[in-house]
Amino acid sequence: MNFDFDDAQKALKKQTRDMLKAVCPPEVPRRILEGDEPYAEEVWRALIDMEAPATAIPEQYGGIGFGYLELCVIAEELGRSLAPTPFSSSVYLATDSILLAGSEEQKQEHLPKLAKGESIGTFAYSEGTGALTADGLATRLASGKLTGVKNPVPDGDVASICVVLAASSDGPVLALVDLGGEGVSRRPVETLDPTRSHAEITFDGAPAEVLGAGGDGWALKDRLFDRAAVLFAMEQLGGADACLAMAVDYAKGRYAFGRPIGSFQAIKHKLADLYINNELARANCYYGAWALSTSTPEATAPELRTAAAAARVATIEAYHQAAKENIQTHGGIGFTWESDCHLYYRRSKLLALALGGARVWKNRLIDALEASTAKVEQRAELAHA
Amino acid sequence: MNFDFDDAQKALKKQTRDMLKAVCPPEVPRRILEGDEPYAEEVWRALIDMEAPATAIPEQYGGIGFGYLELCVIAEELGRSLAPTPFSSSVYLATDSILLAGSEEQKQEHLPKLAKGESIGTFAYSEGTGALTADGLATRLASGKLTGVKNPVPDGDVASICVVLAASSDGPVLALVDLGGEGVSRRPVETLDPTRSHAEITFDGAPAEVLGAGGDGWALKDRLFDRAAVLFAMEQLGGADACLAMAVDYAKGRYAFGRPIGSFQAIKHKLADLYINNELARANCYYGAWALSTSTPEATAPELRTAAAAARVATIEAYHQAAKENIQTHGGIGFTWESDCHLYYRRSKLLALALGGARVWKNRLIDALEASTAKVEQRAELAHA
Amino acid sequence: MDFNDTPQEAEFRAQVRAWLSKNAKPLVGRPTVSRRLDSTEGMAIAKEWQTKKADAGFACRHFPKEYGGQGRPVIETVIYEQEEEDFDVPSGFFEIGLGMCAPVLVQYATEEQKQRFVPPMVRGEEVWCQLFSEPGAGSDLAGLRMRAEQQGDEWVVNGQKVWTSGAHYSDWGILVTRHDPTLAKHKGLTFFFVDMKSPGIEIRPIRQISGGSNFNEVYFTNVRIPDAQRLGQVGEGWQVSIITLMNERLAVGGAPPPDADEILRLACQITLEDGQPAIRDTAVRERIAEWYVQAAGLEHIRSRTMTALSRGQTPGPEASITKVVSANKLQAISSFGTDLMGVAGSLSDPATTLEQGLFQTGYLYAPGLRIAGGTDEILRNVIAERVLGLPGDVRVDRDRPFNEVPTGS
Amino acid sequence: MDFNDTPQEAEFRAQVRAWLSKNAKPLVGRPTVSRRLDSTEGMAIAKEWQTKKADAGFACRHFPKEYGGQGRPVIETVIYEQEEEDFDVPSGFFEIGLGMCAPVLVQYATEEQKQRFVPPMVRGEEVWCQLFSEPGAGSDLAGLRMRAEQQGDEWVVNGQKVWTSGAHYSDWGILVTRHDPTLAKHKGLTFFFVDMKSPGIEIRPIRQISGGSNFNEVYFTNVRIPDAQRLGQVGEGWQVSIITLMNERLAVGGAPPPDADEILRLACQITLEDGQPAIRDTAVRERIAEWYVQAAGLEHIRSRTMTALSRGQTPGPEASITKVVSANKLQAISSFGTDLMGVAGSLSDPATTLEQGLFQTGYLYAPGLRIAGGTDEILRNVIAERVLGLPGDVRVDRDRPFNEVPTGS
Repeated sequence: MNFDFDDAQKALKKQTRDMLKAVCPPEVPRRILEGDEPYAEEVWRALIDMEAPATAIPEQYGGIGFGYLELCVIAEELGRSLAPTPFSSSVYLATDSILLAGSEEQKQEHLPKLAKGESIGTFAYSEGTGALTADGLATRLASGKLTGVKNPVPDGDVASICVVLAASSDGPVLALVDLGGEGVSRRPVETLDPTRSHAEITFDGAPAEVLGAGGDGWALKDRLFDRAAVLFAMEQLGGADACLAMAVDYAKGRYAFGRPIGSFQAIKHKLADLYINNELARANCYYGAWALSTSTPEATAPELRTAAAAARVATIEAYHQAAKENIQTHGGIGFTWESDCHLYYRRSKLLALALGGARVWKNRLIDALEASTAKVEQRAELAHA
Repeated sequence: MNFDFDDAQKALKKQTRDMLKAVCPPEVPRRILEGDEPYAEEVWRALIDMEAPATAIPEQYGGIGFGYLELCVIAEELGRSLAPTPFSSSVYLATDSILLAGSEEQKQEHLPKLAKGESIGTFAYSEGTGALTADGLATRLASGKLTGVKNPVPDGDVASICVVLAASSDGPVLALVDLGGEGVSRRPVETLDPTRSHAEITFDGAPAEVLGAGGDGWALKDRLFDRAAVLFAMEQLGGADACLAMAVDYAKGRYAFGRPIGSFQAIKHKLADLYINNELARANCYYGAWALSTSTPEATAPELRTAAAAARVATIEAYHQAAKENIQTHGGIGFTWESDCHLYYRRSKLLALALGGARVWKNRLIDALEASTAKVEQRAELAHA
Repeated sequence: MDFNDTPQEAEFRAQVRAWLSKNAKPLVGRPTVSRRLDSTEGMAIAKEWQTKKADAGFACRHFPKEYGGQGRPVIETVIYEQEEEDFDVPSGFFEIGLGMCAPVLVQYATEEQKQRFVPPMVRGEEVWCQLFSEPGAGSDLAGLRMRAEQQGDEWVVNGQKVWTSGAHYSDWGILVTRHDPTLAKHKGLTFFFVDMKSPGIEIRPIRQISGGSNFNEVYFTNVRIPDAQRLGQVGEGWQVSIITLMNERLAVGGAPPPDADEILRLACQITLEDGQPAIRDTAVRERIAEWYVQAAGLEHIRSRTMTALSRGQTPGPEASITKVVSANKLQAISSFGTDLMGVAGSLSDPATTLEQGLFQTGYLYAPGLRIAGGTDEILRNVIAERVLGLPGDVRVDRDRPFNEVPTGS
Repeated sequence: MDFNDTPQEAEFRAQVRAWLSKNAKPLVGRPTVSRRLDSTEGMAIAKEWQTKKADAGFACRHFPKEYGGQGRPVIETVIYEQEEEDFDVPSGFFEIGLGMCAPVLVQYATEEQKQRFVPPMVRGEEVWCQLFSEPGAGSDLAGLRMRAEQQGDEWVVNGQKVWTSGAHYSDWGILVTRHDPTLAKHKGLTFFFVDMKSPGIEIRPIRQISGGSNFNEVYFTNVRIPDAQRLGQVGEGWQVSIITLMNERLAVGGAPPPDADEILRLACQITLEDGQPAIRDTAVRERIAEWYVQAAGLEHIRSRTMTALSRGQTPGPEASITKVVSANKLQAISSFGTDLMGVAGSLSDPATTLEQGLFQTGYLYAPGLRIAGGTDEILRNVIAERVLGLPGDVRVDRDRPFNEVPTGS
């Protein structure tokens, strides 16, 4: 039994953490929040310099061929530091969808650029308010042309390529589009977390090619999201930890009634509960990381679907609680613009909604558990025997 | 604006409370819990002596013609004292269903006996585990004979008459049965709250008459339950208040670490939250009581359906929290048989399940709100204008 | 029980309604008359309306006649406010003055001062603010450090206040200071009212998470206050503050929308994965039912308060319950609403978001509501100690000189 | 990451499994071998099994050889226990002795005493219990009053203990007493082990809500204990107790069913008003998903503990987290399960209730689980102070003579 990251992975984690501490202190996301830059160029650059985008890309496609456990520890630190970069869109979604479904040519063409950060990718699925369904897709791919509106698309304003979930005569497909090409117009949109840029992308007959052999694009999207869910969950875990650390520090140093507020059970038990949430989330995340690391583009580990959903459900709740109770622990100063508390509060909501929210993942989790009902049934019989 | 009981109602409440303090201290429900008596004869007797069962029965049927506000204050005190009597079955369900749907003859025959407690009535609806549905009723009334099994039936072992929700060729009906008559066999069943007796009743061609003109028995049951919901909620409110009072007393007198445990925020805030729950429940209950008091057997007040559901949802949660956290506040002694804490913990669950649990009432509440959606829609238009 | 007015109340309500219908437009959706506290234009409109109300005898009817009121029972003031809610009129500028400053003046100021200051407040001619909290004294108000030193018949005040609503447009403010740090915490405080235009007062707005700036930091540098503007005895500042805060507790009301109605409405508009409206989803239904029950409970609790007022009784701890429940309900409903919208729930542009971004706004506004005017934690202490009679916490700050109380710094 | 055993662990696990398959029946459903602590017959079977284990060298392998163990790493003991869970064997009699009493003996007893007492414990020939809590000393253990007065080379002990598991069938017990009430609370305690058959010891079972009687009250009247049975110095009783409690924290595990699996199974069996199985109801699905995530989290946390043990490291605060979460989860799931059954959810006869009344039993069993072995509140203090490093509460009981600490009586 060795349910832990190995020394190399721990070293990578520390290296990433130290780098981000230096390059991405809270002033950086705040600068993006208040300014016009879509993302922090210098942080993105630093990540490229440490070859972070290349982490899970095989060497023959210009990657460094590490595994997903390495990508997971990087994700946790990115979440902790609120790094305002297109990393998640370009790596967890665009790169991974090409690895999953891309043809050899598409891999050869795009992965090296994505690995080196010469190209930023993203994935467009949402079509505005409401649920996303296989037969409800308004964006269509017909005879190589893409038409429709996607909104919000994370980093859609800065990405150069985009994988688009679209309807087609063969049902849903994943289509690859050059956002610099014709028939594409984009409009930056404002979200609850302005430290991450988003755009509404309108496709008006934009040239697009189906990703790989095509096939069931909806199932591909589900597989992609199961994998990305673990990586998003790692970022959420890092954020939840950062909130708890902030709250604990403040509770130790802030005095009221002649004593540190952390000596009052109202605060003390609140923080203990956040710690419990975070530890449950961590356990689910690391298990998800393991399940992801034992999956390949060809074969998904049997544990991944359940583990990914559990990791998402746990981290959405943990980050939400940690972000809002961190503000509460800070009291008056906590809800001021100058305090960093709201940076996490905003990010926690953005990440909670990504890939579908808690409602979607809870139902997906139960679906997965029902799929293994046989096991449950069997136990039931035993119990009644 | 006078959202309060009047002086006479308050006096009746105090009288009932004082009487129950004297006649029904915690030793009484404990005696029933541990012994073989189905209910506390002396408490039931005392309620009859104060004409409590006759409260809401019109004078021409042997009642004293008070209103439902009077019945509500009695119910609150019964809940507070955990009175182990067939009152709720006989008064809120049997008596009220005959008042709602009974023919003149049926009223003349049964109400005077019910008013004087010469006869105990109950209402049989549950048919074992699972949901109760209009087309799922297994108990049937055919050519004046009732066949089927009802379980659990509150006070089914001691009642002399029973109103039964049964299927028939005309759809669901409410059938009136003499439990002393032929074709009726009963078996006491054990529940989580042995201070209230229940039975499984098997009808094997038992002679039964339709209540009143018959008609849609399912709709009748719903109207009956909306009215009874308020009265059950009042009992739950009384129980929740009793739990909080117990917990507060204990927290003031029990010392740990050299101070009353009530001075620790972990306990203090827990009890404050219980108080908040109880006050929200009280407000919903009293509003429900008002809505019930302005309803008649012929015409249900428009507010009743929503108010009754809200009162049930609020009191189920308030009593559950108060009962379980009262135990927690008591610590070790709290989970011993000798402590009275579990008497409330058991009763809170029994009352939570009666008439269908929180799930059922929450959905019923939303149904009622949707029915008034027109109003909501309209507001929406205004808001968007 | 009877939810109707008494005959007198009903008659008064009719008068009010008649007057309002004649002098204001009915409210349709959101108020069009700015309620933003930082709008000078909004302020002008508000002052005009307040004067109009006063001329008609509808402003602070429960105040004594000699101070600009009508000497009527407080229920009439409440009835007026209820009716006014249905009309598109300004608000948000005078509540603190009339709700907190005027009562303390009436109780502690000289007859001359009351005559001078209360009527202009009632007529909206002068605006007042409250200077209590400090960076180191929030929940623990008595921990305040703003120093007041007596020089002849004047006091020289130095220090910083914070969370002062409307300081930038106020003419006067009430102020609690520490005149002697060597006395015990609660014994060394003295209370004043101060001309906000005095030299040495500097005001800086505080920006909130939500982007708005309803509060200010107020810096005092050698601000001179005449001893005649002292309210209560030297060293009596805590008692005077407590009375003011009691009035605040009564004033602090519920939360702004979204509430149960709005989330219900949203759930009817959104379609979920199964192609059904969200309101058909039992998980959604149960959550909304729980919020509706809370909202209805608070509404009925208000009716109980009304009942008490209409009988001339003083209300109980209802305000504390209302604040804890409604602030947390707002946060939960706002968050749930954005979740229901799916990935696009993060879009915050009111122009293109369902319900004009009400849920996104609420999400950012709610955290402050759980803190300002008494945190969740303080209000639970209040309920537990004042209502349930539970013992207070162990105090290590009470029986020693204030300047020896641990501060961590 | 790798969820497999090391080669050595795998080999040992295989040995264990082979031996268990030969000597015990696989577990089918609930254990048929009584685990009721008040069954003397169950006790006999358990003792026999424990001896058999010891003879095969599978009992307490991590204990030193000279005290009946095998001097092997603790991971082997854990592996044995994991494997044993799949077999229908007795348990519940020796955990306290081996988990709490033996370690304290090994640390504080004389070599002679260790030789005399530990091996019989390992072989199940002698059963031990723990006498710590008192009616006035639960969460606040150091508040205990049981009086020990020295007379020559004996101590005379008077007072009452409570919540003592298995006192009625135990041969020996470890005991903490107060030898001097005039010393500070934590300074006046002294620790012993005592022959449970000593004159003056009276044992009364405590009946719990659930009807069971797993605990006892134990009354001491002039019970004489040789000074040779003192563990640690006079006045060192608190330090000795703490070490014992640490071991308890490690021992306290999760909760009994129903857990996420059982509520999922129930939801598949029950049909709701809409004619669909409950598991199709989104409100039900979301609740179960939340519990599954907690259960999975705890399971993975156990894997992290295993990892630490397998590396010879000592686990962290996992046990405290596990206890808080699992006890509350049990209460919530049990209550929810009865609700799902509808009105008939109140029926408690296992013979006629779904899942053999598992949910009704859990509903009555859960409250005790949130209290026994450390209340929710105490465990949150432990996590906040020992893990997060938050400051302790203000103490008014520490620095004064114990007999002057307020008790309310």
